[in-house]
Amino acid sequence: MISAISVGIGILLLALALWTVVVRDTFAAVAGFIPYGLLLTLAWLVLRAVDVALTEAAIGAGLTGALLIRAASRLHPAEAAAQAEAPGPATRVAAGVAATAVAAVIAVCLLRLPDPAPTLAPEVARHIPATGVGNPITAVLLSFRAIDTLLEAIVLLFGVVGVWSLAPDRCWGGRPGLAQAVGPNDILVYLARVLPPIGVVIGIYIFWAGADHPGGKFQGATVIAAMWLLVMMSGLRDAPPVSRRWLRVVLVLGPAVFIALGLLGALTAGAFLAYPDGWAKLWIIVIEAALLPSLAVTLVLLMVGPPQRPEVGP
Amino acid sequence: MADVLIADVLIAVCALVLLMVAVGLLSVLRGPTRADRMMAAQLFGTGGIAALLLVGTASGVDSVVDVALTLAVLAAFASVAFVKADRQSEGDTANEEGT
Amino acid sequence: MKTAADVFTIVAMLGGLFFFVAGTLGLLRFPDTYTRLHALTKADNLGLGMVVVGLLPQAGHLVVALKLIVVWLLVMLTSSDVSQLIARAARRQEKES
Amino acid sequence: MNVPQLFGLTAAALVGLGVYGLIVNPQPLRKVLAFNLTGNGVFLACAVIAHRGAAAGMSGDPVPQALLITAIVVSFAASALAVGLMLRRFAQTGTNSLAAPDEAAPGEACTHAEAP
Repeated sequence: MISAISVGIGILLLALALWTVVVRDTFAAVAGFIPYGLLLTLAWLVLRAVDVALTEAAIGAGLTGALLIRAASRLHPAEAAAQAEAPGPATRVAAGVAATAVAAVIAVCLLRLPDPAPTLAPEVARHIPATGVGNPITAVLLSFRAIDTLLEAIVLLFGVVGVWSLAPDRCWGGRPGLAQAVGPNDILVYLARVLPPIGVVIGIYIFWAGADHPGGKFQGATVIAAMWLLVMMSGLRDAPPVSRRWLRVVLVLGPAVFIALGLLGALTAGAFLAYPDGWAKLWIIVIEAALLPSLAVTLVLLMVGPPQRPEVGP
Repeated sequence: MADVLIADVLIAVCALVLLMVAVGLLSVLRGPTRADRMMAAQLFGTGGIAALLLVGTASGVDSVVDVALTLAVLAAFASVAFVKADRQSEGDTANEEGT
Repeated sequence: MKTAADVFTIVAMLGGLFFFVAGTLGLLRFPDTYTRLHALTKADNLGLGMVVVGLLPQAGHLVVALKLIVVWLLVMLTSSDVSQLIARAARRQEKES
Repeated sequence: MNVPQLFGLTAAALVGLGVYGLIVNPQPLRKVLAFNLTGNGVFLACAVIAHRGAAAGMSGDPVPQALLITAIVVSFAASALAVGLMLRRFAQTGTNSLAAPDEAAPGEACTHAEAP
């Protein structure tokens, strides 16, 4: 039965992907991309990757959709000119041949995966008691492959630096995004007053559940970031100027704590990011708790874009 | 064996809900207006969550409720971004009457 | 007991399906953006509600059941707000063209 | 055909569609979309491999699953940076085209001198 539903999900997924590639209008393509992200969440669930489904639900279906929709609306005036540049039939045929070749090679590889499949699950199962956490994914992210997570947090930070570096000189240090003005009786203001308290609780719950059940800092941080963005979009609170010290402290807090504890591990346990015996769970919780606000702020800043308004006056 | 039966019923219902959502998407994505197209996200916000809960419960994944909670909080987010960007590109937030 | 719960689930699921079918029919048949929005946000929300009600007896824990209800309440809150927002956006676009 | 094979084929098709869209669509935002499709295809392949690795009472190999979570977050960051570049360029030059500057935006300063 579950394979019957998989066929449906696969077909719908491909149909939406095809829509986003072939439809003429960019906005229509993006509008198709949002349900596509939600459908991917279903696909991860069918493949029994619940943690991944949670991440996709938060980032793929929530933040990415909002990011692209906003961009498509802003870039709408340039749409007609861009459409005129569509390549001729020769390029299309060549691209089709190239794409089919790539897809065919990958399909053959994926159909001929070795049997029995190589897996690290028994290894993880053997060593997970040493970490003190119950969710194997959290154990991998913060203990067995902690270096990946550390580098990821730093990559996200570089992403923010990259976005900020797009600011015009006169706006540097100012507030990101456009000024929001919304009437006090707007329904959006109502939503931005009611939803964030609930959303923040759910975000923290998902973060906390990550120790033993699907969840964790990325998913929790995304929900919290989305709530903050909602408040900003409603005009209730403006985006903070990027020159604020507290903002920058929160941004680097997570990676800094991560690196500091990693170095401490080098002193006490003999290797960078090694955890001393019996302390693993506490260290993991400290790192996760430090990463949560950093990730939330990082995601918000990636979403709102570079500073666009000078600090004093327009 | 009742559990197996119920699991099959849930999967079947899920398939039908997905079918309905797919047919709805077909109609909504064609437009003609951008607001019509934005309904696609809304459609999946409800139908998608229903399908998610059904598949998850049928395959015995308890934490599917957490995924559904995340989706429920965030499903509206893209639509809000659309409405905001739309207003800004028109630049007429002033004559928006509040009701 | 178990059978009664299962029968309840099946009945509620059928009700949910009915509303999803009605919502999709509305999307296909209604003439303009506003009526389609109406069909979508009202019927589909009821469909989700019936599905959630049907899943309640199948939820293993009380906590899971409570979370299921929270999911439905959240979807009702956000989708009713968003339908208003989209309707206003549609009216604004209509005025311009 | 079982579930991993099915999603394996879907993954391959997604990568193919992404490559096609990346080449054919002229708008930069569409290229970001297409690139995301390709990325999702790769993620799906990764999830298939994780699914096949189910052992020791786990529903899948947790290592590729953890990598997937990292990958999804990083690909969002990459998309955000790309969108930021696009919007900034549009605000600066009023164009959103990837064509050579002398045909797309005549007002743009060209680095090379006029043809002799």
